[in-house]
Amino acid sequence: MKKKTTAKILSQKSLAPGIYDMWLECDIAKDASAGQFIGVYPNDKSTLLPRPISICEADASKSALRLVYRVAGKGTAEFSQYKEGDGLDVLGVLGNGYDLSLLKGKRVMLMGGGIGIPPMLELAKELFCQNEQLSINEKSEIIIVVGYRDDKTFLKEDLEKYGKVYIASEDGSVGTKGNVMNAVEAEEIEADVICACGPMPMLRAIKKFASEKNIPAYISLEEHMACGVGACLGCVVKTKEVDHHSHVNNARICTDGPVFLAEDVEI
Amino acid sequence: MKKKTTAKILSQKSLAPGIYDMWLECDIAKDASAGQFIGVYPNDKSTLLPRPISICEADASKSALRLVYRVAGKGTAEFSQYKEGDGLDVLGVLGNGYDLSLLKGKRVMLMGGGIGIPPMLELAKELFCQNEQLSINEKSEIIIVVGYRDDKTFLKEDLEKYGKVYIASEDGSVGTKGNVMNAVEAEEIEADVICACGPMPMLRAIKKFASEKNIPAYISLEEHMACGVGACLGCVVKTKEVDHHSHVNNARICTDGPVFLAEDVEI
Amino acid sequence: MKTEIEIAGVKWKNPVTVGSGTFGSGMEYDEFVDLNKLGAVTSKGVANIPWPGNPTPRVTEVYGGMLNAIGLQNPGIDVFCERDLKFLEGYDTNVIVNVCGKSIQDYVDVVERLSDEKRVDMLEINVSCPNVKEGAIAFGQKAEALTEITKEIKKHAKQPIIMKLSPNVTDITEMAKAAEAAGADALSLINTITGMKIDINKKTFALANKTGGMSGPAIKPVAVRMVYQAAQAVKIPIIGMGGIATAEDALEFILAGATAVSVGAANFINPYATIEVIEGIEDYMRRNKVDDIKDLIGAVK
Amino acid sequence: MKTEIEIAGVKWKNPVTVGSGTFGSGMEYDEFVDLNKLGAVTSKGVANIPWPGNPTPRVTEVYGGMLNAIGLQNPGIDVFCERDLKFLEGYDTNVIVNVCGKSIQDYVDVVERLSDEKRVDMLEINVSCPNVKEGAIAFGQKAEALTEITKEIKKHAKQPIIMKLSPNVTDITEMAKAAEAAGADALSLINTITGMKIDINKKTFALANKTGGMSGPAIKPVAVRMVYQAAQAVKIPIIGMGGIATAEDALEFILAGATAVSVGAANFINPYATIEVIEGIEDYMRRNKVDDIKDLIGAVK
Repeated sequence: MKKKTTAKILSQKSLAPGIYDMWLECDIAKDASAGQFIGVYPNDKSTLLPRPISICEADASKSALRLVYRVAGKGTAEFSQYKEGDGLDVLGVLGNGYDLSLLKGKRVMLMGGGIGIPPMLELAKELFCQNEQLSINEKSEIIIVVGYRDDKTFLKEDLEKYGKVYIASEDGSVGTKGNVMNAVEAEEIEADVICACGPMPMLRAIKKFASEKNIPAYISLEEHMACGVGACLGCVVKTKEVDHHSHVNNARICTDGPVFLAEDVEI
Repeated sequence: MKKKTTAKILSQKSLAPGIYDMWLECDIAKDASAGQFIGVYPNDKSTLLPRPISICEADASKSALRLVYRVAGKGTAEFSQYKEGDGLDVLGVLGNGYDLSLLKGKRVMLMGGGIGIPPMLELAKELFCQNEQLSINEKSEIIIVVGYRDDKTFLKEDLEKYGKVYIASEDGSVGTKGNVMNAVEAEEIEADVICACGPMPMLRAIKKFASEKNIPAYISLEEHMACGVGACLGCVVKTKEVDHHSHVNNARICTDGPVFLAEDVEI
Repeated sequence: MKTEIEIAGVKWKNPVTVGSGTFGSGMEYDEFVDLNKLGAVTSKGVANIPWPGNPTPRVTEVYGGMLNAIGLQNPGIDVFCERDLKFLEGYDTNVIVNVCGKSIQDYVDVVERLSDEKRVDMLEINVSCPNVKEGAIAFGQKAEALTEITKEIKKHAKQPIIMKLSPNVTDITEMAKAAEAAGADALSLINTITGMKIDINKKTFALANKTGGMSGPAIKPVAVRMVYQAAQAVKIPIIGMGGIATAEDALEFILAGATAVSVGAANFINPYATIEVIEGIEDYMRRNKVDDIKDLIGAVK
Repeated sequence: MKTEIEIAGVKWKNPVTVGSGTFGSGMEYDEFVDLNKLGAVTSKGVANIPWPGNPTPRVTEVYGGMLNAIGLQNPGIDVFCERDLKFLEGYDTNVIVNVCGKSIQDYVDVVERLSDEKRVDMLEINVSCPNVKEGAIAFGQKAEALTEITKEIKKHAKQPIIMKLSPNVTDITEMAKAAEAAGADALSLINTITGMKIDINKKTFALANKTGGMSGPAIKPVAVRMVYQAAQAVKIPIIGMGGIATAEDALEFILAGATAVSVGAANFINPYATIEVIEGIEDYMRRNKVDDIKDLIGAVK
């Protein structure tokens, strides 16, 4: 069940310039899975709306959530100032994540670009854990392709625990020069299914790539949000088919997504 | 020179329910004297205007100001949460205080009611120190009359260092039952001049008393303020004579006051 | 202690409802609050046919509030009746359906379609959405147009009608009086105030629609003023709204003359806001020994 | 890097002035900021005779801003010329005198009295103060009245006239066009938005005047929208204001179409706000390689 609650910050550190890594203690952690997000409320009374931040890791046993986020405005700048022991109001868990059952026995390519990388960690971990429970031919093969601006390859070591990691960097300082698609091409990576999160141009390229290869791509979308729970209709995406809720080809990213099958949405 | 600056909180404690005692380190302390005030800015971005708070003590040698204030709204509630080491933006020093030269050789009655008591402490201290420099017949006699709600007689011990203290309490638990005027009557206190700060009904009673006794009363007024520096004309008081600034019998409490000769203002 | 109020013959258990468009039809907030506790649920605007709304970005944050330009996206009255009204059947609260349209006939179509729906207790007529270009807002900004549409809807409506007024007018009392004279059973105000935000780095508008309707605590003083002015000008009841986030905010509107209040954008900031407002009003009444909330309506001196 | 702008033939070293009534005539802020650095100092409103203003409380805080109902207290034009203009003589900045009145003749008296004052560079005509009951606001809320007073003042004014518009109107473009057609040299907007606050514990109005003009960051989106709409509607330059506290705020107005901007209530919150806005605009221009600030005016796409 969704709720608004006060989380306690267990730790926070900077992973790269402008990128922060925060662990929160909150009981909603037990409901969290890969691809979902929470709303985080600034305390600054001039900035009232919750900030949607994707879940980088969820640890149900410790009631803990890990958020890795970029400082992009006043809200995230405020969050980055908090320290162990501080409280922070959160709303969650929100949205529908990746459906792991669809990935069984597949060669799964996880693609993350920039601040789209963090949700790929929870997904890689969940796939890895799912594999433990599965027979050999039901296991997923986990291939991870991540794109950075430069050599500040945050979360790389965490990702390597769960699969083979390929890297692209915009300035060419690490891995393939360019973006994740350049890395796929250079490394000749093949996959049966793609799970991706990142900036819109990357998602568009992935949609095109998946369509050409005739494989499914599950992509996580972003949009300005207000309520986060599907009421305000602020964060919609055009859909190919009339969706069950809006009846006007406008799916709600916060509630019907944020993860969509690429071919279902017009981006 | 007035300025806006960030003060460091040296200490804060509660003196009575809802009454807080805060020492601030800030370089404007050296300019502060009895009857003046500073503007204190909340950090809460929904409450933007500085809160006028009177100076309870100023210690130029330590660049320290003491504020004793009552929690009356969101701003003061916020201030009361701060602890040693926290920063707080202040604007000051503001207003004109009590003119000590007018009190030389006089039997001075300092009257404070409720949260009007704190400025009487700095005034008592300054009079006491002025006495040290003066010949016997130029010294002021310091009589202090303070009115509380109940037996939470905050600042009483501090005041006793500088003069004889008479107490009134609304519930009669300490001193004379009633207000400061009841105490003056009960104790048959005589004075040559009055300096007072407190709620409007008390100031009105003092104005009347002083007029009957034909003695001067210097009273410190309060009003809703915006700028604190005399620009916005928010905090005016009707004056008997046309004042030099407004030319319409409206003196600015923040700048022309807050201390006025009672007979000059219509309250 | 009585918190019941009555508007146009409809009894509310308490004076608290929600701003249209901030609460869906209650479904999305059902897991946060018990809808049975609300005085009324006010639905998102519904038109005779499905509306796609505006392109994104549709929402953006501003100091103490937000701008929205959803453009009244809605699934149309048929889906609304089948799905939303059916969902609300199980709840013991009033249902106010917010009706939108681009022409008088659009509104009349919806109002007639709802006339036999037992679950609908009141109709709120949205003539003041600033984000739809086709002219609906004109009904809310010109007294003659407001008179005409109010009269026409009143002819066809089986339920009491609440005219929702725009704050983007020179004189709210003129609009309030026009609606009252044309037969409105109640008024609700204010709708959002038209605003704009510019991204100085991209040199673009923050919203695809350029302008959006402003809501949130920042607009409360304007809303309280207009509710007070309208309450002085008309005799029909007023549902006050605009920046209500707490019971204290709600009480300001009631003292200004509102019979009921709506919690709007505050739902996005605190999904429990409605219930907290209801409980806070009760606390205030208890503390101040107010036996009947009616004694507070318009009680400012 | 050029920050100079020109309005009606008057050159400003930069586009930043102050909102009338928030800065006195500069005297009170002289110890915080170097007045020589401002594009212009805009005085508090001055009438033909001294005005006592409204009773207190005259100011109160609201979410993200404040309400004021000073009621244009001023010492009258004679004292103003002798004291305020004399004070400003020593400064290298433009002087804009804000003129108020209760009748057209009142305004004309002040304008004529100032016609030979060399220290006065421009006149701002306040037809939009919401806190004076005598009708001045009517000039700012009815296009015909605005046309009449603008024409009459233009006949007598030696300096360029800036008409200061009220936001409390249905259509700001109608007012902007009326002022332009009647001969206004420039416009300034927005004046404050009429608001109200109620003390729920005392059940009284927070201001003695009941209503007050709202200013502060909370009103910025409404102001930006109106400046954009006005800039689309007229060719004369616009001085934009309403909630400007930072350079980022000022740049929003400039991109929306303002040639200059005023820092208003922000002076009360941060007495250094004007200088910080000027320096922040320069920083932005440097960072974004903008050689001439004129390239930013109305540049939103």
